[in-house]
Amino acid sequence: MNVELYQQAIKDLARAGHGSGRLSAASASTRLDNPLCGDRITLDVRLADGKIIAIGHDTRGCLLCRAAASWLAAEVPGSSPVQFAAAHRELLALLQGAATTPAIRTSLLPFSPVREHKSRHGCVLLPFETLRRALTEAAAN
Amino acid sequence: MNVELYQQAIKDLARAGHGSGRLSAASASTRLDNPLCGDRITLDVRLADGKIIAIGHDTRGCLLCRAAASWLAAEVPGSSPVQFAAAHRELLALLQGAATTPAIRTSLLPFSPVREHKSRHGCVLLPFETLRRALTEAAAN
Amino acid sequence: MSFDPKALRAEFPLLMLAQPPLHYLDNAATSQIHRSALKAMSDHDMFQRANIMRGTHRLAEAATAAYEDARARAAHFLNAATPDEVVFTSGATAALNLVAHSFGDTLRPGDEVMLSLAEHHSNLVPWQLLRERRGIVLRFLPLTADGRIDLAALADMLTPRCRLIALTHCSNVTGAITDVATVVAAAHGVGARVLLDGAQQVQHGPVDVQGLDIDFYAFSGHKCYGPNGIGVLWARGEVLAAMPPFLGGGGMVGEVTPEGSTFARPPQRFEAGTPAIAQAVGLGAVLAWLSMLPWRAIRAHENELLRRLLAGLRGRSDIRILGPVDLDARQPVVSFDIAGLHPHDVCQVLDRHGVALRGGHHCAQPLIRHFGLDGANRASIAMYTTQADIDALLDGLNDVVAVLR
Amino acid sequence: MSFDPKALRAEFPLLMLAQPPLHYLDNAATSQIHRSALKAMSDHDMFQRANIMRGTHRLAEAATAAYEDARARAAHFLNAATPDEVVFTSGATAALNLVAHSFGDTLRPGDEVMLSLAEHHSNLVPWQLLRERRGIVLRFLPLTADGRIDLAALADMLTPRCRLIALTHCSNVTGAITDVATVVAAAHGVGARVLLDGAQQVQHGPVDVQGLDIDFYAFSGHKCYGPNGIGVLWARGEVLAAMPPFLGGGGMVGEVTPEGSTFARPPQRFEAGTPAIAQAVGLGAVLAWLSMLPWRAIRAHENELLRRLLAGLRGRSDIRILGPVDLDARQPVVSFDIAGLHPHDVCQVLDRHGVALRGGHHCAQPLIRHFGLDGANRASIAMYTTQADIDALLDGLNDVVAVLR
Ligand SMILES: Cc1ncc(COP(=O)(O)O)c(C=O)c1O
Ligand SMILES: Cc1ncc(COP(=O)(O)O)c(C=O)c1O
Repeated sequence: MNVELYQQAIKDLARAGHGSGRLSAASASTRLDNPLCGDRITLDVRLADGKIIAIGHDTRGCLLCRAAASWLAAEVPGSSPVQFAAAHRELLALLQGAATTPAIRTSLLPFSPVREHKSRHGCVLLPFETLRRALTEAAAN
Repeated sequence: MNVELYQQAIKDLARAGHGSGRLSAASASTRLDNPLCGDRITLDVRLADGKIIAIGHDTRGCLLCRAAASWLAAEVPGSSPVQFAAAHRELLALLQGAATTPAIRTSLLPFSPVREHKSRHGCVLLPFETLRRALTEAAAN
Repeated sequence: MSFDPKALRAEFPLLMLAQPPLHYLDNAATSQIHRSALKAMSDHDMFQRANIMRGTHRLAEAATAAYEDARARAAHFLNAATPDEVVFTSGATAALNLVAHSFGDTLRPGDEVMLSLAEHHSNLVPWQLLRERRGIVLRFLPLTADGRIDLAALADMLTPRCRLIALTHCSNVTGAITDVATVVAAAHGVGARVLLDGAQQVQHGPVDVQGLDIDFYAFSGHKCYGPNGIGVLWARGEVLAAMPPFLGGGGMVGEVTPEGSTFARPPQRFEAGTPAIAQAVGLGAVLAWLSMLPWRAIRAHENELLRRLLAGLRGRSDIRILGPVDLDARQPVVSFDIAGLHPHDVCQVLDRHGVALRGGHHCAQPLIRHFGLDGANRASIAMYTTQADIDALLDGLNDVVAVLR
Repeated sequence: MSFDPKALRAEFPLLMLAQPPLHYLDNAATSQIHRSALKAMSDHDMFQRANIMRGTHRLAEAATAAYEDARARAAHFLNAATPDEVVFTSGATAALNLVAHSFGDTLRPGDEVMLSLAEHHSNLVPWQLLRERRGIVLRFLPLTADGRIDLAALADMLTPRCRLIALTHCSNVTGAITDVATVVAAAHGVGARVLLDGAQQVQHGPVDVQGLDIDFYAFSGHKCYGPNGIGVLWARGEVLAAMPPFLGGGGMVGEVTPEGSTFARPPQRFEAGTPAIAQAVGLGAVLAWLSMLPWRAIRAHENELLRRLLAGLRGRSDIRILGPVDLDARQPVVSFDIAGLHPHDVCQVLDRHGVALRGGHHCAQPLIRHFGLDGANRASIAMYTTQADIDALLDGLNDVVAVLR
C-alpha cells in the first residue's frame, strides 16, 4: 500500500481550517500536547440540549493534525457526544484496526493512509482525544 | 608462561604469618581495603633512628596478600623508609614492568607469576601500599 | 515439551567457541548471551538504527516500533497489565535507584522502608542514600540460621509508617527464594508497597507480577541471557503515575521553558535521553524466547544438577555450604566456604581446570558476615549447565586443596 | 593523509545494506555505527563475556581488562590526565544528571549555575530539578539574533555565587560551536567550574579537555559512530574526588553495613552496578579508530558539503536557515524552516526520496522558540555524507513543496 498521505482532501481540510479560533461561551475547554512531537491544540466545545453545537480550536501542528481538527469542527456539530464517540472509534479502527471493525464513515477515509505510518497516528488522534476530554469535562460540570 | 602462582615459597610465607598481630607503641597505623575484593589489612609500623624496626599487621585476605604482608614483616625491619621504597618499586616493576627495570631482589621473585594475573596485582600490592601510607603518616607526625 | 541442554548450548556462541572448553558456573554474575539477542542487536544496528520517538523517516519509524515492541515483550514476560508499566533502565541497579529517588522523594522523614540483611548492595545502598537525603528509617529483616530472610519477624517489625518493603526475590548468595505471598499480605495490612529485586529470579522463568500482587519489579538483561546495559523496572500503573521524574533530559518532558518544565506520562517520564535502543531490542528478543521455553523441564534439569552439586559438596568435611540445602524454594545458586582457603585462591586454581566460579562478598556483605565470613565461593547454574560442568568443579576442588594447602 | 568518504561508507554496514539507498542526514540524532564497534561488541559477547572487577576466572580477567582498556581509550581521545577521570555512563543525559546530582549536592541555596538558552533539554532539565531540590539559582545566557550563545552578556551576569557554567560545546540545532576560552576565562575569574556538553562535538574529532582547561565533559557513544547505551563523563580528578556518590549499588562501595557504607574512589564510586561492559568495549574501539583519522581532511569534506547545503537552501526564498550561516566556528548541522510547512510533513515527504531528516523541537525548545518557531527541519552531516546525499535533499525539497502546498 502506498496511498498518498497528503491527499487533496486532507490538504483541503487543513487549509480550510474549520473552527479555527477560540469559542466564546464554551461549555468546556481543553488543551492537549503531544509531547513527542510538540503538536498542541486548545479546543473549546459548546453544548446545548445534549448536542455539540460548536467547536473552536487553536491548533499548532502538522498538516495531519490540522486536518483532523478541521474535520471535527466541520463534521461534529449537530451530533451528540455519543455520536462523536462513534466517530472516534471509527478513526481508531481505521488507524489501528479493531477486533470488530465498525463501518467507517466516508468523510474519515482520507485519513486511511496514515495507518501505515505509526509515528503519525498521534497527529491525527490528538484533536479527537482533546474533544473527548473536553466532553468529559463538560459532562462533569 | 605458566609458572605456578602458588609456589611453595609463597605458601610458606603466608603460613609463617610473619608479623601477625598488632604492635604496641607503633609510630603509625594504617588500615587499607581493596574494595574490589574485600581484602583488608591493618598495619602498624615502629620506627627508631630513621629505621623501620618492627611491623605488625592484621591481614584478612587471600594467600597472595598474606604472603606479601608476611614478606614485609620478615624482610623490611632494619631498613630505612627509602630502602623500603626501593623494594616497593621493585615489586611494581616485577608486576607491571617499568621503563627502566631495577634489579629485583631474590626474595621478591616468588611473586613474579602474579604478573600474568592482573586481577591479583592488588592482592600483593595492598600490604606494600599500606606500609607506604603508614610511613608517610609517621613522617608527618 | 522436551528439553536438551546439550543442544541448547549451540545457541550460546561463547559456550561453543570457548577454547579450551569452559565450565561456566558464574551465571549469577552474568549469564552467557543467547544468539537471539545477538542477532536482534546486530540486525537492529545494521538495518534500522536510528533515534526513536520524534522521527518520521523510515529508520526512525522502524527503530521506534522495535523499541516499543521490546517493551511489549517485557510486559508479556512479566504479565504486566500494560506495556506502559515497563520502564527500560540500564540495569537492575539503575532501576532500584530510580525507585529510591522517585518513589523515595514522596517519602517523609520518619517514614520507613523495610529491607532484609540478605540484600544485594544494589538494593541496600540506594536506600541508605535516601535515608541521608530524606531522614527515612530503614529496618532490616533478620536472617534465619541458614541465611533465609526471617519473615516470622515481619509482623513485629512492621509499623504503619512503613511505606515500602523492598526485598530480593531470590538471594544471589544462597539462592533462597523469598516467600512473596507472606510479604504482600503483611504489606497490605499497613498499606506499604512491595518491591522485588528480581535480578536472580528471571533467568529461571517468566514472572507474574499481577499474580504476585506486588508494586515494583526490577531486573537486568545480562543475567537472563540478554545484553549488557539494559534492564527493566516494572511498576504498577497507578504507582508509576504518581511518581515524580528522576533523571531530566530529552524525551521525558512536555513543555520546556527556562522557568520550568512539564513532564511526559510514564513510561517516557522515566526514560530521559536516548535509551539503550539496540540493547532493549536485544532484551526483547531474549524475553520473547524465554517466554516460550519448557520451564518445567528446565527446572527439573537445573534441580538435578543442583542436587548433584550439593551432594558432592556435602561429601567433604572441609566444605561448608551457605544457605538452605533443601531443594524447595531455592534457585541453583550455591555458595560455600572451604576451611582456611580464601575464595580468590580457590577460584584462581579452579580456573586452571576451565571452571569459572566467583569468589568474594558477592555484593552482599551483611549476608556474608551473617555466616561469619568475609567471602565465599559461588557456583551458579544456568539452563545450559551440564553434569560435566558440575563434575569438573567437584574434581577441581581436589586439586584446589592440593595446590593451596 | 587522504580521505575518501565513499570508501569509508563500506565501513558502515547500515549504509551499505540499506535498500532502497538511504540519504541519511539525521546524524545529530544518532550516527550510524562503525564496524569496529560492531566487531568489538560481538567479539566481546562471543569470547570474553563476564562480569568485571571481582572475578578471577579467565573470562572475568579478559572482560575487566577490555573494559579498563576502553576507559584508557576514552581518556586518550579526550586527552584526559588519567583514565581514572573517565566515568562510563549510559549516555550524555546520564552523565549530565550525574553531575547535577553529585556535584549538585555540594551546592547551597542561592548558589548559581549558569546555562544558556541554547541548551539541549538534557543540559537544562537536570538543573531545573536541582533548583527544586536545593534552591539554587539558574541563570540563562541570552542568544544573539542568529542563535549563538551571547557571551558578551557573561561578564555582567557572572557573580561570585556562580559555581558552575554548563554549556553545550556545539548546538544540536544550529551547529554553533561555543567559544570555550572566553567562558573558561570568565569562570576562573569567579572560581566557577565549567562543564561542556560535547554530545554534538565529539563526532567531529578528538577533544582536548586539558587544553580547553575545563572541569567536566559529557558525550554519548551513539552520536559518534559508537553503540547505544553508553556514554562518558569526564571530570578533572580533583573535582571527581570531591563529589559524593550518586547511584548506589554493587561496585561503588568499600565496606557495607546496615548502619552505613563507605565508598570507592573515582571512577568506581560513580559506576554503581554492572556497567554496560560490551558497549564500553564497543565505544573504546570506535574512539581508538576516531583518534587515528585524518581530521583536517574530514573537516574539509564536511565543510564542503555544508557549503553546498547552505548554498542550496539560501537559494530558496521560502526557506529560512536558523543559526549562523558562515562556516566559522560551526559544525555541519543545519536547521531550517520552510514557510507554512510543518517539519513533520516535510520530513515525511523527504522520506519517500530516501532522505532521512529530523523535524521537531530537537529537545531544545527555548532555542527553537527564540526563532519564533515550534519546530524546524534539521539536516546533519557526518563524515560519510556525500554530495549525492545533499543533492537528494535539495531535490526532495522541490517535491515537498509540490506535495504539501
Ligand atoms: C540480587 C541482585 N540484585 C541486584 C543486582 C544488580 O544487578 P546489576 O549489577 O545488573 O545492576 C544483582 C547482580 O549483581 C543481584 O544479584
Ligand atoms: C547537545 C546535546 N546534548 C545532549 C544530548 C543528549 O544525548 P543522549 O540522548 O544520547 O543522552 C543530545 C542528543 O540528543 C544533544 O544533541
